[in-house]
Amino acid sequence: MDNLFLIFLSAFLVNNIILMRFLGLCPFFGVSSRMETAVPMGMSVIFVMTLSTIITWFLYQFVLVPLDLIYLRTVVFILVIASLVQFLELFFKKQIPALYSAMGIFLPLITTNCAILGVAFLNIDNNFGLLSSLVFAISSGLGFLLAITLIGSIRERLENAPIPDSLKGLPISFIAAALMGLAFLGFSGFMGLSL
Amino acid sequence: MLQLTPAPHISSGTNTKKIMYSVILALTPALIGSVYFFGWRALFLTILSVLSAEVTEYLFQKVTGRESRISNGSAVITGILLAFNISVNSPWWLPVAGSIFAIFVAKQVFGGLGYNIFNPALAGRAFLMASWPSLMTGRWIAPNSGTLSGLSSITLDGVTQATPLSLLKLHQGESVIQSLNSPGMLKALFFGNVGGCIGETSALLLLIGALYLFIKGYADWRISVGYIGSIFIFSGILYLFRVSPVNPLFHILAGGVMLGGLFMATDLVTSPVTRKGRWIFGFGGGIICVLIRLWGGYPEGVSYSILLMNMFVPLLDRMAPKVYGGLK
Amino acid sequence: MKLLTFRGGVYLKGRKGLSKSSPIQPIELPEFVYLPLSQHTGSPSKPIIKKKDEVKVGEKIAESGGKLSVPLHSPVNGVYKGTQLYPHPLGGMSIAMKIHVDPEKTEPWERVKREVDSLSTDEIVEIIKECGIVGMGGAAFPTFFKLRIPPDKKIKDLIINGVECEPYLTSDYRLMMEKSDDIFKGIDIIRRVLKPDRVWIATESNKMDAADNMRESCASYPWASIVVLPTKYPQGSEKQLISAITGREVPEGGLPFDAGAYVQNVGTALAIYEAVNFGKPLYERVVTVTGSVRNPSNFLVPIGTPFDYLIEKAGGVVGKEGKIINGGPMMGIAQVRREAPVIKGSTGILIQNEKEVLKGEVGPCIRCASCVDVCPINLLPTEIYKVVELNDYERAEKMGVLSCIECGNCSYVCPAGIPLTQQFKVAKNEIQKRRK
Amino acid sequence: MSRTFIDGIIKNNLILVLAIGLCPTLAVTTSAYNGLGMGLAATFVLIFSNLIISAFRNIIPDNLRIPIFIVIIATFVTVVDYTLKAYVPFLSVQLGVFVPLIVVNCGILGRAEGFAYDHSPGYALMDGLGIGLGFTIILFVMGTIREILGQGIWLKIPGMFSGFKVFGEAFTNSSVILMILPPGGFLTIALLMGIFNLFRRK
Repeated sequence: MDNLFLIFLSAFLVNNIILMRFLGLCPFFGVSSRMETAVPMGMSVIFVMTLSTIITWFLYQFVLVPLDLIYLRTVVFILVIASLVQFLELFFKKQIPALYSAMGIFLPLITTNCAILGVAFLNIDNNFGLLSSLVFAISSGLGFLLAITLIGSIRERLENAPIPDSLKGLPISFIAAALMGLAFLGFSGFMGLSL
Repeated sequence: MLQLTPAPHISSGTNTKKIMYSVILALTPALIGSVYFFGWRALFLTILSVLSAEVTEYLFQKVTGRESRISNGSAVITGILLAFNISVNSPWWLPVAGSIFAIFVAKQVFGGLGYNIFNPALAGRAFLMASWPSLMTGRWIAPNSGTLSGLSSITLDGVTQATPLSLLKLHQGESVIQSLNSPGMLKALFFGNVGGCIGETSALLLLIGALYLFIKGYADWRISVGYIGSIFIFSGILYLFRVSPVNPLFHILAGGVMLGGLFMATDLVTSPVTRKGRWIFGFGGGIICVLIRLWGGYPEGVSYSILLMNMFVPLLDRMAPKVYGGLK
Repeated sequence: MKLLTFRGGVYLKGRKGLSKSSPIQPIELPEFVYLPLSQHTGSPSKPIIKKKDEVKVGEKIAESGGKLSVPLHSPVNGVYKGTQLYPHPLGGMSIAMKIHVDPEKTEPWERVKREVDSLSTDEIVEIIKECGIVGMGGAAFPTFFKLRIPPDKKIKDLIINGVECEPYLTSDYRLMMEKSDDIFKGIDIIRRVLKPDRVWIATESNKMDAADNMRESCASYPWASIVVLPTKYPQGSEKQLISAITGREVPEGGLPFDAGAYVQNVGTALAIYEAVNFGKPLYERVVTVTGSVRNPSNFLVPIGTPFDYLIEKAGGVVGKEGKIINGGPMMGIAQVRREAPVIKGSTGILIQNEKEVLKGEVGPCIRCASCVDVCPINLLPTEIYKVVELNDYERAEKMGVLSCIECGNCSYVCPAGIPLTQQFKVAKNEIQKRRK
Repeated sequence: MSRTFIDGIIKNNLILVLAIGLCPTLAVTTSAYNGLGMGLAATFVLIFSNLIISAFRNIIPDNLRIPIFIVIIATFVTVVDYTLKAYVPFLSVQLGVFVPLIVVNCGILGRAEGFAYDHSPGYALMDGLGIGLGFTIILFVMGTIREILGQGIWLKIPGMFSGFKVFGEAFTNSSVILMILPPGGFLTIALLMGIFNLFRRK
């Protein structure tokens, strides 16, 4: 599976990272109650996901594999991602305050966003080359942005809906996500891509 | 005692109930047609579907202690539309399950009428598609060609026949494609004398109903024109470039394009409120529909295309038109 | 030819037939008249007479109370009874001057004879101020103030508003039928003050005979043209009228002169004529009393006459009394007390019997977007309503709620019966309050 | 100490109350067996990381604690990952990437930081057990609901047991497939959370 277009379609729509793969749900539901937070979160994820994919891919192919240390990948990857996020936070704060104010509060949350680590793992599990990994990371990130933007706007519209009390908040967001997933099922089988 | 409600002191006289019952009336020609083409079982399944929808709505409102609004007719529309989206050859419990899902999961938990994000009937159909794909796509029968013989029996027999769209998906060679492009096929599609879901086959009867709604102003023609028009244009371009084997007329007449484009995309609650938004909504849905039909995993893309566009409605509603005099 | 109209709007049943053919008739004087000190936009007037003073028709009884304010004149001959709290037709109670009418004394106001052509614009504006003239289409904005255009603004279009788009009301219509020559003389005075490029007299297609009548008078005024607009509500609103005729829009927070336009009601033009030519202060006006009354009529009414007295004069209520509305059915204000008085801005009194009063049942919004289609300001009422319901006034302001002209169209068409207009009024008040 | 245990199951329930660790909860609960497997794997990591962190809490430098926690957790995750691969390869494939992803389950790091770091090993153990059990129960219940509705069977263990046909043969043949598809996961957790909220309010 090295057709870049198919990788894009699969990661962006057919196997949408949130709605179909269930990666990154905590930030997805955590910060999507308003559009003002949902969109920057999505942007931050794309950014970090792409960077971390490049770093982990090189680390894996040129350090872990040659040294026969594959079993250390979990430890190494999570440390790399955690320090990358730390570094970005400091870097933005000092150098690009505008970006910091846009993404700043979301960066720490991203460390524990399993979508980032998950994509790093999936790249390896799928034996992706660097280019495929990059496309996969960016399109997964875009898929995240799409899903979080949509749910953000939907949740804003539900703000004054007379939803039964016990379903208010997270449960109704889950149901909305379920129906979004139902709609996304329309893409399954698209150009032969399956779930 | 003088009464003190705020201005304005007169109203246009239109109310929710009137709108809903007009939609039901507009669906009636297609319902009658379905009985004519597929026999009494079409009516039986529709009634079952409507009853399940109404009962679900009633029970939900009862259990959650809300004011009962079942008489406003919105659940009836959902019931009819859901039944219109299944084969006449379906087991009786299929429309029941679909309607319960539609009303409960897609509508009532969101706060009921006016607050649902997705068209309930379409969500119900997508639920059925995901859960019982073989019942939803593999059980087509040929219409009784208006011999009225179907009227007497509520049976599951009948000549099984693939729908024109499934023939297209199967791609069974040049002769099949030729027959799909033939004027005879287009005529059959226009009048409804083909296999398919209960209420979707007759473009003519659906158009009659929709025209009534357009004139009444209870459905926006912009959505329908945007949706059906974009399918026509997009599939037409693909036909010219020989990407699509069938002509654009086939595309807009076959399957659920008329039912979806005229009645489900125009659902007031789940479509955008601005004119610009409505054009985009219709246009986007049409493109997605053609993409799914030609490249997707399903023969038909109408219901998914509209559901997918439903998701974008809250975003489209943010595109406010320019306010008079501009805003500071 | 381009259709002259504005965006949005609704086609309403005019219902003007009820009172259309009733000529303007003077009424017998009531026993008392009540003159609220606040009859216009701006600060209230200040009484200048003492209790038990005798007053004459047209005599100044209260002076202008500030920069944006006008004096008040007695509409009758009688005795001043002092001030008291009295129902105000725009809601609530306010301080009003009470005058006991002396039915014996019938002499009219003292006419002065002026050489109008020799007056300077400043003198004209001063006379208009001293005669207490305000916009008579309902807004009651002091006319002298409106006439003072900043020197850097140029009025291209002077529009005389004879649209009267509110259903039922016929006072402007009757004026155009009966006083067209005098109205034109008033317009001429306004024209002398503003020096516009063009003068338009605007009316709607449901008042063709009035338009014809005006056109006859217009023959001697080559600078003016009559425009008959397609009947649509709220065409009589300044902003809508300006964009219908000139195609220009008044910028948000701006005034008509920012769009190079100036709008004045026909009734005000007439009042200006009478004030400038004869020194007649604004103490009486034409009021349509209509709806569920036995004889719907157009009366020439002294300011301060209680509504119930006028309803009696129109033959009383048909059926069980439901609502008494100051103004038309779209923007008028339902009265708490039937004895509220006519003020300078009262265009009509509409009576609804019990059966005509709306039930006020509210259902959930079904997003039909009728409100979006009819909004003349291009707002998204259904979306704004949602954020107002959440008390999120900041967002409501961003969505343009302050531009709302409260025409009532959204509420009128809403199939769910949601009181959109009312909510926007509340939101606007709230936003203004927070600004202070 | 038993209080800590009970709190871990109910008051601090990772999913229903704190809504953390949602990804594996939704992704792997297509069957009761998978849910149970995932729950136990996470519980193992929780207990041991809690224990170790608690035991060494006095020598872990404050400013370096987070990376150290992560390394400890990641170590146990790797142990679990390889153990599953070796002994229950089929389950390991089913759980896929979600086993190594236990490392970013904010619940585990959260307990390390919020509980184990300032409690004695005994309490930390009970907390790990309680939280782990609460997590496992939910995953098992979710798996049960989705498996029964979605496949018409219960407790199927690949290669060992073909599962109970709870509602009979006819239902098994026309089960609600949606429930084992991704949207079914969202629906099930919404349902559980709704019911939980209903009782919590009372």
